[in-house]
Amino acid sequence: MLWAVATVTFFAVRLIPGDPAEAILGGPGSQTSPEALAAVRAEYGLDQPLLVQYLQQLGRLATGDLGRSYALNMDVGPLVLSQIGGTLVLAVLSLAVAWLIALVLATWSTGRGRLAARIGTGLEIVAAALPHFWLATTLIVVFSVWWGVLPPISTADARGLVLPVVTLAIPLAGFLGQVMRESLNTALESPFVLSARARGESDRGVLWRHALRHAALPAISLSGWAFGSLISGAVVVETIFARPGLGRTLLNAVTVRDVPVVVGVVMVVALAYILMTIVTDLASGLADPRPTEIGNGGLS
Amino acid sequence: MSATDSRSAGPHPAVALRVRNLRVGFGDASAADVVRGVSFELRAGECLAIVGDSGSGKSVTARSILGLAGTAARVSADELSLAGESVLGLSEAAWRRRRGRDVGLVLQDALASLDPLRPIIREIGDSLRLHTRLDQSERSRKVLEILAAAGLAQPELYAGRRSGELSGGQRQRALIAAALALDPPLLVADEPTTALDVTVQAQVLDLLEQVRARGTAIVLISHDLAVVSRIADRIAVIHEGRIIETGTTAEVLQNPRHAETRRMLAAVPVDRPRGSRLAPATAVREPVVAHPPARVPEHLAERVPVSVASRTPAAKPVAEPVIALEAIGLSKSFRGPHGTVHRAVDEVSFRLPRGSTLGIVGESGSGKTTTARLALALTAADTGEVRLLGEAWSTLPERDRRARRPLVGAVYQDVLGSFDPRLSVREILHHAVAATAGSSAGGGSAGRRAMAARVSALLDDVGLAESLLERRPTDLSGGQRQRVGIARALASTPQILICDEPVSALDVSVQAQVLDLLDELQRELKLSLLFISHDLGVIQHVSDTVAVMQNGRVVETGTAAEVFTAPTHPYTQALLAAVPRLH
Amino acid sequence: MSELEIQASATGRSAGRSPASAPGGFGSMRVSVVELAAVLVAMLLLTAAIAPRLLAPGDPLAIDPLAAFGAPSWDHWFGTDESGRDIYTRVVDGARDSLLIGLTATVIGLGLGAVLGTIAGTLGAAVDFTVNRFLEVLFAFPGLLLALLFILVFGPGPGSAIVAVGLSTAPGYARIIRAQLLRVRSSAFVEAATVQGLGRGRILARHILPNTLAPLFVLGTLGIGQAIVWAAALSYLGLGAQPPAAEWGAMLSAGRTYITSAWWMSFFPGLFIVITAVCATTLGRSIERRMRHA
Amino acid sequence: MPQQASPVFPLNRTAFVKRDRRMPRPGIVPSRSTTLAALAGAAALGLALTGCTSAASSGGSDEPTSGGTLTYASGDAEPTCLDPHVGGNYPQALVSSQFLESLVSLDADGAIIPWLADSWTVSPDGLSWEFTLKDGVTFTDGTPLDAAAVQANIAHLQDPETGSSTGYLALAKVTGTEAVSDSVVRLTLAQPDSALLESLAQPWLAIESPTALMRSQDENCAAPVGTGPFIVDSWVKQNAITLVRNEDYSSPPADAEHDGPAYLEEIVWRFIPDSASRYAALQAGEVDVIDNAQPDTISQAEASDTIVHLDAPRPGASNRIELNSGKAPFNDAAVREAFIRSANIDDAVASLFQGSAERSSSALSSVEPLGVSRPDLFDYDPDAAAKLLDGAGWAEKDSDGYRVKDGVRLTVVFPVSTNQSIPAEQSLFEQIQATAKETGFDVQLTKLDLSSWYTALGSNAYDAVSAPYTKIGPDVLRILFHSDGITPAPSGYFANHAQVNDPELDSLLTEANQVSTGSTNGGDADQRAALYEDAQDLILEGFYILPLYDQQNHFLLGTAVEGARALPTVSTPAFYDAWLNR
Repeated sequence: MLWAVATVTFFAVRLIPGDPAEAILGGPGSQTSPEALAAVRAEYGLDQPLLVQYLQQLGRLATGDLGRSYALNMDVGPLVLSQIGGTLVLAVLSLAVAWLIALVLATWSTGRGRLAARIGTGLEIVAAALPHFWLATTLIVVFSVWWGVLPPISTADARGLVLPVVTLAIPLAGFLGQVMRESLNTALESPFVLSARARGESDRGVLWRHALRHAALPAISLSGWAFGSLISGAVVVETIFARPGLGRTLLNAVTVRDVPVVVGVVMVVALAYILMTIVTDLASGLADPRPTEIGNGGLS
Repeated sequence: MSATDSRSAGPHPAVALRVRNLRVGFGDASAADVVRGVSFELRAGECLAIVGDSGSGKSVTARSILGLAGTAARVSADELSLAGESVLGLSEAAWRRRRGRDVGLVLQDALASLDPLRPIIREIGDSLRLHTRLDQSERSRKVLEILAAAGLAQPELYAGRRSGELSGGQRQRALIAAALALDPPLLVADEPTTALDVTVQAQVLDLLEQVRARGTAIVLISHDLAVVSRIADRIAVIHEGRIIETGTTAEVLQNPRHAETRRMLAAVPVDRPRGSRLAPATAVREPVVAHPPARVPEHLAERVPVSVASRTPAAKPVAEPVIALEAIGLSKSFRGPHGTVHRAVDEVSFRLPRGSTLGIVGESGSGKTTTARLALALTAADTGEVRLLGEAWSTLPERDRRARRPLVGAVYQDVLGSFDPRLSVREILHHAVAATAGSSAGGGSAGRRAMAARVSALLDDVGLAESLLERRPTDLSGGQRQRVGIARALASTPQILICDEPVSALDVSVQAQVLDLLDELQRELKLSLLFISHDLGVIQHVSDTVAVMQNGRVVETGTAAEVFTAPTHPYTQALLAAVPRLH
Repeated sequence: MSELEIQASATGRSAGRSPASAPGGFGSMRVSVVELAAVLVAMLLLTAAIAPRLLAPGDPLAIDPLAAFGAPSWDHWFGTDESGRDIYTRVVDGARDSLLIGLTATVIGLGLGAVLGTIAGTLGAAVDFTVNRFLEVLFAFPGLLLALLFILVFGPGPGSAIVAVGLSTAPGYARIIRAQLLRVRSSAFVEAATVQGLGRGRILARHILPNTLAPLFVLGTLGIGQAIVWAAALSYLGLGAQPPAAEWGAMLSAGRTYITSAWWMSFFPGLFIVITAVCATTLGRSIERRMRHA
Repeated sequence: MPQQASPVFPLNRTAFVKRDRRMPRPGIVPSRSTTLAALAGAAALGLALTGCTSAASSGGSDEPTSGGTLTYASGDAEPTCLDPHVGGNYPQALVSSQFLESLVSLDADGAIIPWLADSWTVSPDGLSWEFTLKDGVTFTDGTPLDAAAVQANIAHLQDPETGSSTGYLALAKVTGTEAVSDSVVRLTLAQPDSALLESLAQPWLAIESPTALMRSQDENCAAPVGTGPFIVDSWVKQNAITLVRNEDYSSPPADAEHDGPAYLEEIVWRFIPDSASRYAALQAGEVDVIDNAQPDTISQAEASDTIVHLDAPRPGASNRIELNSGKAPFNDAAVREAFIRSANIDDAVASLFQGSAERSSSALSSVEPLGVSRPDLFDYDPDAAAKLLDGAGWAEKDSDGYRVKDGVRLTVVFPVSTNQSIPAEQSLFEQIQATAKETGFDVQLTKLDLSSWYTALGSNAYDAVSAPYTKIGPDVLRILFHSDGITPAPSGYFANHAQVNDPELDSLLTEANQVSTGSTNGGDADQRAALYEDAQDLILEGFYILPLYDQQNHFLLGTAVEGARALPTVSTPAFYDAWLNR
């Protein structure tokens, strides 16, 4: 799997027109001397045939060596390590906040009549349609420029996290909320909820003890996907809010064709995605201990 | 248990529930009410059965007793009182204090009625948590007592499991235990035994009987008179939102006054001889259920020339084999979840003589359905083979078998799922006819006319109006759907019809109509029927010969008369003992 | 079972559900105000896309440097941009490009997804395994990165943006389609068709594919909104439509620079992106609901 | 437009002084006392103008106070290496100006002034230069600044392993170095280089500790060691570089306002690529200084009383559109002129830049004393343009209103780098597109990222292009317009985008470069100025370029920041004299 990701990325990036040696020398803007170019080509093995380069890269990857950045004058491993923290914090917090928003919205608007449900659904659809870059700018204008309550860039304290997290969380909350509402309604119409009511359970009790757990299931399994989409969002958000992170690293690397960095970041993101999928599977298993396949169904 | 002595207090125990002129409607005020003035009362230790068909308003009535008709419901009544206290217009909070404590509810499907994500100990414990001040450990202890009282053996072993990890019987016991946790004086049981195996059904009814004996008043909702007759003191027959007849169980069963009641009684197939009608022709609303007795296949042939050719058996016009379908030593195993191998069908053999009905009966998990699939050659048997009209069938490659598939029709339990959801009734039947007629129907306007004629003939056969042709199956009633399913099966003019639980999803009265239809078609079209059901009553009514299955094996075979009057295998005896009969 | 149906239907539909009272099909459900609004908006957007001059007679490219950065006013409903162009006219004119991008990208994504999903679902376990792994790999790429890589290889421009968005949405569609296909393939009605003696090919063509692909329309409607947002993101990064085209994403991107001084420059294009996406989602959901209840 | 090749005040600075009276100015005031007076005046004026109390209460001092952390937000790309020897681009210059110093500097008038070198002499043939270094200067790692250190730096720049481009090219004529004494270093040249001092003044040729240069390139890139007022403390990639005060600082340039260590204790150098975020951060007080301020925020800042504007156009070439004379249609001078006459630049600049940029009609930046302005050549005159096109054979128009000749549409392919052209400039191009269309040009704008943009140039797939070029002195003309610049380097890069191939111009530029001068004054200097004036006339009258305005370089400062200026060399910000008044 990781191998496939590495292969696809390597060739995709190498298809991009332009000379990596130039990227190594500080981008095409600098007036490169031919001697320097030749030296760099030799140093990075760029004078080798593409296949050799590819195999070399695979060999390095196999030993956990992500290679050396063309553009950043450092090894990719330490670079990615230094950047991954910011993105993970952002992604995890955003996921958590999105969950919170979705939960609050779904629970508030369920069982309060059609108008509340309409408002809830409407808010979710609108939230899901909000482009990150637009949302980010609007938030900056309102909270930083007009009201001056929150910083528009990352800061040493947590205040700088608020706007980027909210930017990423709101559209995601829209998606999670739609799924959650759907399954919440299904759960609320199911016989076990009627049974619970017949025991004297209140609306709140029904929601928290029964329905929410069912509603959470599909949203949990959606979280793996959500994580991937958060990384996409991080590309934009980290740039706008000037946060260190993988998204910004990636965007920069792609624009200067820094192949090792692109491959390295993509590998790490793919790995994170795979891990996240495993985590969500585990979480789903925890939330829903029922056997997934036929199991004890009709046959036992 | 405080209610225990209330029953023995005197000849007139306290009134547990009184309902006068209950009306319930949904949606606009203009829409017709679903419940239109229902009145009844119930005393402690008494069991009142409310019996009616789907849509008769019985479930809505039941739910209204707990104030659970739903937010969209308009509920009104002259009186609705629990233990003498009016509960009309109670606030939701007040209702909550009463539910579970003053009245309990048991629903039909225990699998869905218990939260599949929570262990039953928590589900049952919820009643205690909501209405008592017991702490966690006291609640757990109490739950185990309650489960034991509900007849669950080894409650400490099962209490931590979720409903999906329990057997059907255990599950239903747990559900009843949850409703009875606080020993409410009134229990409302809405179809508590439907879809359960007969033996489990009998156990559940026994449990309810015990509960009643302890002094709890029970409102029992069902569509099946035979089931309720076992424990009900009185029966109220509900029809179109009104109670049309009330009386003691004996009165209602022996001297039904209302035609609807009589119809419902007649629909119970148990102990009704083979070939006798279950549904009166006049009681069936479908336009053409009543076939003219004189009708014969030739009559159809006159009208539809195309079908003459296809209706004539393709081969062997003279020496037709006597055995339509024969299974020889069929076995089929499935891989279980943890590498275990589950033997679903184990050395099963049977013979279906031409023109007769073989009933296969067994409880869930006995291997009936797998047997049906093997007979249809939808799965390959591990060992053994199925022969069709004396020739190879299951052993053929599918390509060769395809030509002979028209000889075998199938009728399914989940008939709705067996229809392509995009298709209308007309398209379903068109496809079915085209699938077999194939080239013979041809194109052109003549072909189209022939097709149309064939489709209307099929509709006629199963007693459906042509006006339903453009409907989609989702817009049809359960009975209509099954009729369309039968019409589709007949489209290929099969000689054999394999029916897998064709009526188990239907109300007794609709079931009666479908069974009558199958019986008529069998006689008219000289069909051989392999009829699979968990319902001994149905099997007894439709079968010439019977095979009883248990754990994948056939434990007893014989003619219907033999098996039902003198069962030899203890399992068959147990099954028969559990069959609900009209007492 | 049927008692539960009543419970489920207690929210509004007729509880009787007698066959005669249910005419079936689309007509059976009331059209809500929201749906009506969505249809109306969709019609306006289509009008803007097909005949923009009907709604905005001006020239979307006409510059007027002296009228630059004008706030919304009677003359310029949505204000003017940095070159004095009328933003209302440009937003109306941009509907064509934006809708076209969204629509084409979705069609590409769906088409690719349908092909992949169908291949995976029909050509046996080995192919299914391979395609599935391939999809997983694609899925592990954040979608925007996939689009970025594509654009960097093939150069920026509206064409690239369309294909890039289509490409990066395809894995999602393929997975949905494959799952749907597997579900349909194991459904009772396919078995019933086998019992009727239909061949594999005919079952595939007549039952499995139509039932697998029927929801694609809804899926597509739901996807258009997202595709437009994605394409706008690419334009925002300067990789989509080229100047002076009045594509919304590009307008938004241009306006973002002036967000602190001329909010209307990015607000209105952004608003229309959101409105279009919401409209598409609403329509998709309502069609889906109708198809489910039809 | 009064701007002429006068050696005095560039116009923009005059304009700036008028606009921004309250501002600490970029190195125009020679003496400290005057500056202090100006500062006092500025503070008073700020108070008087705004009535804002925060400025007064939060410090209110006119005397520089020591301490505090200044946060700088850069919109330029984050350097990949902090050592400007490696590569050598503007982002590196921006930050390295804080901790590295050059041998010489420029004063506000463009005259060379001493910095690390106290004095210098040049041999009559112009082939040998001797620099006497300032006494008692040590690098922040303790290494003394001596002749050997300068030798090591020049060797480092000329070493291909270093990968220097800007510095390497600037030293192209230097063939040898020699330590005459501990404090005197001699450079030997192959040919006279009239631009040598200007080159040495550039931050890309700053002097670093030879000890530090011995380290691996990775280490040196992460924290180069110089003699500057600040020291690189840490660098968190994509977030910030932290610079701390050099307590032993002793080598301010001749035009600095004070001696000894800097006032600021620390500078946090952040990278905020998004211009709106950057400005918002300044408004919110999260940062104190931003660069790459956009025109609309500049005009907002001008109107506000909390933000101060610092305009410091970069030296070298003006921002201009280069017309590819190497191929049709712009191989015809008449078509080039027609294009130039058909573009309405003045209105566009006025509306888009809102007064923050002045229209240029010179090939050189207005800060270049030798720049020649020819406003008469670049007027908007669509009628003249139409006549020119008619005369050049592009008389017909097609149905879309574009001119055609032999069935070919008059198309101008114009790749735009989104990295190098700010949004306002991109809008300007769109307006040129719109106005040129009226004359019949089909201008096809394509926004490209930097790599694709260079690819487009390298494959000669352009008719017009706009690329900035920063270099001190008029020698930039040689790089941009000498026919040698047409041949691409191995990397595909070439500087002569207009593909000017004029032997007369070539010889003028070569000659001007080789005028033997020890300073920019005297007879040789006059000869050099005359040569460059002739060269510029050739370039401008050949309609190879359409000048737009100076290379924009705007800083916005929070009011707490006092005493900050831009170095007159390449207009990088200098915080040695800066202090925080809060």
